[in-house]
Amino acid sequence: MDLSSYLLVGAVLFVAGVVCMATKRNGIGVLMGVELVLNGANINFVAFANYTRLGLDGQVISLFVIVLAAAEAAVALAIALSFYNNHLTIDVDQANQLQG
Amino acid sequence: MTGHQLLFWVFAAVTCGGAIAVVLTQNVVRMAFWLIVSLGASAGLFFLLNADFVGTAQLLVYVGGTLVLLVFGVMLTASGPFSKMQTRPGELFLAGVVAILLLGLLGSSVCSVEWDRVIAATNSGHQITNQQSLNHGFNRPEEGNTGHPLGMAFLGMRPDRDLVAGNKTLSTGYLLPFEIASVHLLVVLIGAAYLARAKRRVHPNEL
Amino acid sequence: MDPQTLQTTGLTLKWLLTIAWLLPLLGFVVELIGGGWVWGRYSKNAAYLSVMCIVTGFVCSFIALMTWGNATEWSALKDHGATHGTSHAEPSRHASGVDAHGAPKPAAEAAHGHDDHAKPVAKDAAHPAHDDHAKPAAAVHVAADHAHGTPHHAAPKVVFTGIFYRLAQFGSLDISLSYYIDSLTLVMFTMVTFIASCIHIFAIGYMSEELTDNYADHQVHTSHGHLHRPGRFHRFFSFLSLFCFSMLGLVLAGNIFQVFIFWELVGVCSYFLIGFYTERKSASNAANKAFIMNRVGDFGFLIGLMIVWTWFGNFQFGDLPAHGQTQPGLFSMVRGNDGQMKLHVPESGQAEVVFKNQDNHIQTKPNGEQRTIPYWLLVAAGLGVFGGCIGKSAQFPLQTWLPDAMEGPTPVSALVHSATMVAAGVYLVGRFYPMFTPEVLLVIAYIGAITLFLAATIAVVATDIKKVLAYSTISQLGYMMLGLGLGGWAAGLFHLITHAFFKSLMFLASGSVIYGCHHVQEMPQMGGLRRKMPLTAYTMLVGVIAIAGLAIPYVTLPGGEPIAFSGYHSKDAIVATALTYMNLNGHHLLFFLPLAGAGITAFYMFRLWFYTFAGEPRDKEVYERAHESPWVMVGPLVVLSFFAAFCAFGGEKGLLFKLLLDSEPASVPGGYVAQTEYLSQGLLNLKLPSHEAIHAKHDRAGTLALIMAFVGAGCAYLVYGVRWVNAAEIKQQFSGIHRFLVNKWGFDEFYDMLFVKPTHVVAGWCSAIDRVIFDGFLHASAKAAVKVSDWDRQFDETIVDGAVNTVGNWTFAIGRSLSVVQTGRMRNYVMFIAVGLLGIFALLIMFFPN
Amino acid sequence: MMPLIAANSLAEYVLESILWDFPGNGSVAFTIAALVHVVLILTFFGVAPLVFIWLERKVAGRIQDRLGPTRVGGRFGWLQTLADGVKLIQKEDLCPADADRMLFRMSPYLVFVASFGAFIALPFGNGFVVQNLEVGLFFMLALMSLEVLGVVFAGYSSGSKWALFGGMREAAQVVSYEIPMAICALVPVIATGSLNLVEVGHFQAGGMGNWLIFQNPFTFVAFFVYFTVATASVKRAPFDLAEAESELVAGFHTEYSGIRWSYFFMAEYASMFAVSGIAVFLFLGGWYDGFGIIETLDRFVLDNGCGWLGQYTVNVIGLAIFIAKGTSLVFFQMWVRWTLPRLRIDQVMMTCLKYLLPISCTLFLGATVWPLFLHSMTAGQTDIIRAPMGDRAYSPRPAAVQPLHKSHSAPHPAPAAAIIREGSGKEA
Repeated sequence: MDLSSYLLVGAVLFVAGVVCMATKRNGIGVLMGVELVLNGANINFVAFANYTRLGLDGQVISLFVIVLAAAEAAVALAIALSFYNNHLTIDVDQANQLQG
Repeated sequence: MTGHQLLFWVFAAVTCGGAIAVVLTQNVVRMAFWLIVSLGASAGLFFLLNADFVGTAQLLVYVGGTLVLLVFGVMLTASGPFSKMQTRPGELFLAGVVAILLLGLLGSSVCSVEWDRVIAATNSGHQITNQQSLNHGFNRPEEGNTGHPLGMAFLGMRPDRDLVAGNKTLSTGYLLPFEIASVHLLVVLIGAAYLARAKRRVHPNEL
Repeated sequence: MDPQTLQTTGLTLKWLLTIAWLLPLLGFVVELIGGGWVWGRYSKNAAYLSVMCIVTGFVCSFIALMTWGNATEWSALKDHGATHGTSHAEPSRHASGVDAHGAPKPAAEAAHGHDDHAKPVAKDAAHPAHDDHAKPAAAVHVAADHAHGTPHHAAPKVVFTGIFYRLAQFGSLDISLSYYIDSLTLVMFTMVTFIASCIHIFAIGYMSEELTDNYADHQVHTSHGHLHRPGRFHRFFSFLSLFCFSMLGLVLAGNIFQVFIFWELVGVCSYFLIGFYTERKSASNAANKAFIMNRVGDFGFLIGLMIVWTWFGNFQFGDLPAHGQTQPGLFSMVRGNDGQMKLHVPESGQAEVVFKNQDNHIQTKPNGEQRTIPYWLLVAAGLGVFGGCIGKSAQFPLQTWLPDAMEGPTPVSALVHSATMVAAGVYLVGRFYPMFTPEVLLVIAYIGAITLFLAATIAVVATDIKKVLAYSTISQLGYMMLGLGLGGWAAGLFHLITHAFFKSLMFLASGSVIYGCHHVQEMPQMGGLRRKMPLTAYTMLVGVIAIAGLAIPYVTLPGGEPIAFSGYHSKDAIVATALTYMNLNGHHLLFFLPLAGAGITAFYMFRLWFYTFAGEPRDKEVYERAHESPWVMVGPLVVLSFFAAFCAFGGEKGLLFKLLLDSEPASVPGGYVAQTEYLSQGLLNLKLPSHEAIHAKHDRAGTLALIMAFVGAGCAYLVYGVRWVNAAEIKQQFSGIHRFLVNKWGFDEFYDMLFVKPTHVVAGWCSAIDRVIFDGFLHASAKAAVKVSDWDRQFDETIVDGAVNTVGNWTFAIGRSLSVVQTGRMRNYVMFIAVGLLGIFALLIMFFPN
Repeated sequence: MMPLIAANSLAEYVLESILWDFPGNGSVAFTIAALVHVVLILTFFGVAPLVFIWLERKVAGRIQDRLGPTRVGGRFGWLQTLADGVKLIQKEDLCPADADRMLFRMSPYLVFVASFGAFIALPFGNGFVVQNLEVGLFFMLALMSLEVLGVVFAGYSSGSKWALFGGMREAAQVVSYEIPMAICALVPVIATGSLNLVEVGHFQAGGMGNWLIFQNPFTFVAFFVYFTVATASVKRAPFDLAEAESELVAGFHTEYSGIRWSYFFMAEYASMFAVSGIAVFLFLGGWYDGFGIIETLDRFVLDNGCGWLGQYTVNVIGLAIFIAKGTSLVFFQMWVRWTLPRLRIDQVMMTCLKYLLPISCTLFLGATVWPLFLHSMTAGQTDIIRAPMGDRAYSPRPAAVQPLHKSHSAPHPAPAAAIIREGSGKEA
């Protein structure tokens, strides 16, 4: 298989994640979209690491992405719980206090 | 069709299908399930890409850790039976159009690049040979089994760079980012615990 | 004297005098700190330290004098004694003319022997015996001896000069701390330190009232009665120390610039001390007056300094080694070492004085021309410097500050008005003497004469005991100036020294009286005090006799000495000079004024003594409370009275006069002969008397002066001693004159009319101009500015603000309409990002198809 | 290209000995090897629970002073489990009306796959490993952590309160216990310097003294901590809160029946063996007997040129030894189950977070410091880096060929920086 196949898979994951973020009204769903986007990026990194002569960099960066995604998920969940505690819902459209 | 190709198509199909299923599903728990499927399959893609450590980390951290948290969150924030969180059809349509355009854009970008030339351009000339890496007990990244090299890289040493013959300069590896990420994780742990800690809610009728 | 000895002596003198000079400064600093913070304000340590410093200074000065004498083997005494002793020993020959003395030098003969003013003299011919066998060594310069040049008179005039510290050097101009030591310096040092020591000791007693934290000043009235303030004992003594330091520095100074610096320091110290009772309005006014009038004189001094700097490029008195060769000092440049100026009259133009160097050769510029200074500028420089002396020595017309300065504590008066500050002016005239042209000397003489008469007449009517002494001081200073101006260099300075002794004695005695009478100063409240304070009275009497110049006529001591106190000798010398001068040049006033002054002096001094000490007490209360002062005050009186009586022992054959004579400028002894060059320039035709001529007139002048003194003293005795004539009746009889004299000849009013009132008038004009023209202009421009700014405001509010507000409104409206996009919903933002990304790529593809 | 399912060992045997002149490229050989492995593991995965469930019944019976199964398949009831299995397959596949049907059906597979997948990296002996992953231990822990997702989904999708409670308890418990388990597993890994279980096994050759449990005091304690935590992470009693029948009927699998229910149990018993296998490799010497028998046989085979068959025979002996050790640990878990009472959920969580986690962290720290301590105490006689990692970084050797015997006291004291310099120097 060549590099572009993996990149296309990453692109699909990315687009799915973006659409997920854009359409899901559930906060957890938005979070899942973020995870999909990050995973699409990870596939790209690892694919480049494998197919080019850039060595370990891609894998290392994808590891960092995974770690930071875990951190992000923890914080985002904490935010979601806090949001839920305050609004009694997880609908992110209710969080429009910044509306202009 | 070789085994690799076969496996790639299987994993790619599961990954993409899982992702699309996540988008299309309305039930959050099912979304989580499909997400697990998608991410697990992408871990398989990592294995195919000889990144066994990354794939394993994906399974352990992402699937085994993060998604359990997500599911937890889903269950803790279950909304009442009457609150429907339906997205408006117009938005869905717009999202679909944007998705198709975005996919087309990304796909055309991927396909329009001559990757062979790009890969050739990345050849720095200081590549460790197979025999060299074997002599030192390391596999090249493209040969899989990258656990040891990654470990060394996190400790501040790059076997694939530093062991090249005639290379006199030592790279610094990823020790500092690794440490920063560690501290970051700790901070996040504390911060998340603080944010999500139980707060006594004051009801108006209690006052 | 071999150069080695000279050098050693020079160094010794330098360091001894430097110690004597700097010790008071050290004392000042330590007292200031110690009195302020260490000992506390009410310790006598300041006084002890101050006395210690000044007494040590006196010891050093005295040792220096002895060292100098030993090094020169007292040649000054021997030689002059030989020369002049004969003339004194043969008073009968005075009238027979100077030729009998047989001065061997042709020039001297010519000068002495002929009254013919027009006779030309070849100056350079006057140096057959010019010898410069004593070459300068290091910082020691030995000038050639003066023009007598007798075979036995081989000892040169010895001057030690050099530089302590060079502040800056511009070409030949040295701005430096230097020293100039000759016998005058040494005598001045010894005198100043000795008298200052006495006064310091006296002051310990006199100022002891200040040793309290609640000193009651009875002359200052506040709403709560008398002023009560903390005592200022240590401050007084620290200022005294600083004063002594300044005066000694002035005397030691080796250049005119340094003199000026210490001159001003002396001035500021006198300001502090006169204004010591600063709460008294009169005291602070007096301090201001003294300071300001001194500045008037110093203005002239500064002009003189500028001329000197501009034309001579040199401030040094003596010759100094510089750059491997000897840099001639001011004196050498003007007069060479023969004491004569070389005049040069170009074809068309003014007379010029040619500069010489120390070897009497003419100085030239690099282009071969002679270096010269216009004669009139030299006159102006001399007048300028003398202007400073007028201020400092309270000469006419700047004399009015001195009586007011009696507001200071009496020891200050004693110090300022006898030995130090006022002496500085006389000293400077003496020191700067070679620079003065005959015209300047004439001015000095006239100023001195006027001053002495004027002050004496005022003293006659003064009733404040210190005021009498103050006018007496002015008068005596006039004598000194007169003597110097007439060519009696040694006579003037001789009187300076003797006067310092007896005047400080009298001031201290008056201080003792004031102290004993509890600060009563008015003589009409006194009388008969000799029974209460005999020591004070009789020491005072010594001073009175000394200043009056009384002597026992026709009775001489075995050595041919007249039985007389110091004042007789010194005043005698001045009157003799004046007589000789009158005989040579006319100018009769210059003789008759001092002669009359001698009588008036005797009158008012005895009037003072009789008023105070003799007769019956006029004010019982004062008399009852009066008492003799403690020994710490009376002791100095006794010591000083001894010196007042005997310091001039021997007169012109005596020790003091000879010491002074050793420093006499080379131009003086032979007299001065007018020259044709001067006459052709329309300059004054003046001759200065030679020593020999003065000796010739000595006895006659002395007799006249003595008669006048006896007349004066007798009048005083008749009026105030036995009260044969009622003074009040005389006063009534001559009430106009009396009022005129009490008003001090109307000088204060005159100055008020001449300076103050015109100043007020001019100031009124200026103020009017200011109000009408300048203020009007300002107001008009201010109104114009207001108007313009009003227009500006209109412009600002309508156009600028309008533009800004319009833009702001547009922005607000646009922002309001765009805020619809700000949905606050996260999902929409994600969509915006995605659409934006697509848009960017669409644009990219549109504009960059490849 | 490196296929996913192909082992260094078995695939090499297939390639080098049987099929080395097989027409075509290696992918056919790899495919054959993969199929063989799948069959073998599935077989094991199917058979082992049968045996273990039977064993459990017998052990429970004996401990409770009764006989347990005695009839089916003979005197000891050998076939009792098989009979149960047949019965379960025959049962109707029920699904509650309120259940989320899709998740309800998928959950058992998820659990099953996760548990099954863990065996990919578990070596059963020298060479008997599906995929000799360099990060084998990591991989096993990762896959076993997926099991909990299936449990949670099962609990959620059942539409039952009991099931939901069980699932949530399971999630909380397993997520908590994974952490000390991983840390404890790292303690012997520090000593060996490798995550490759085959290498860890080789490391412990040469007698019981070389077993990692006796490596240092910390590994010794770590073994017991690990075993406790592992018991909890496979939700065995006394930590079986997820299926606490006294409170929650049957916990997360209350609504399950038939073959789907049996999947859960197959996964549970497989997981028991998996964690026991990890314990054996990390602490108890892997396939080595501890008395030098295997080593002697290895030497003998090498010296006498017995070829692959001799080697294979020795490996089979090692496999038997490994399975015996693992089964012993499983037996031990059963023994504990029927001995100790069940804890409350708060006690379970407290045990983990307040005791086991700090203890494991302390052990981890101690294990890292221990070599330095030993180095200083013995005045430099021991090496700071004595693990395969340092060994391999220092001495060039073929990575693919594992040495049969590892010298424990290979003197290679050079620190990391010197390693690189010397390595590149040799290269030049």
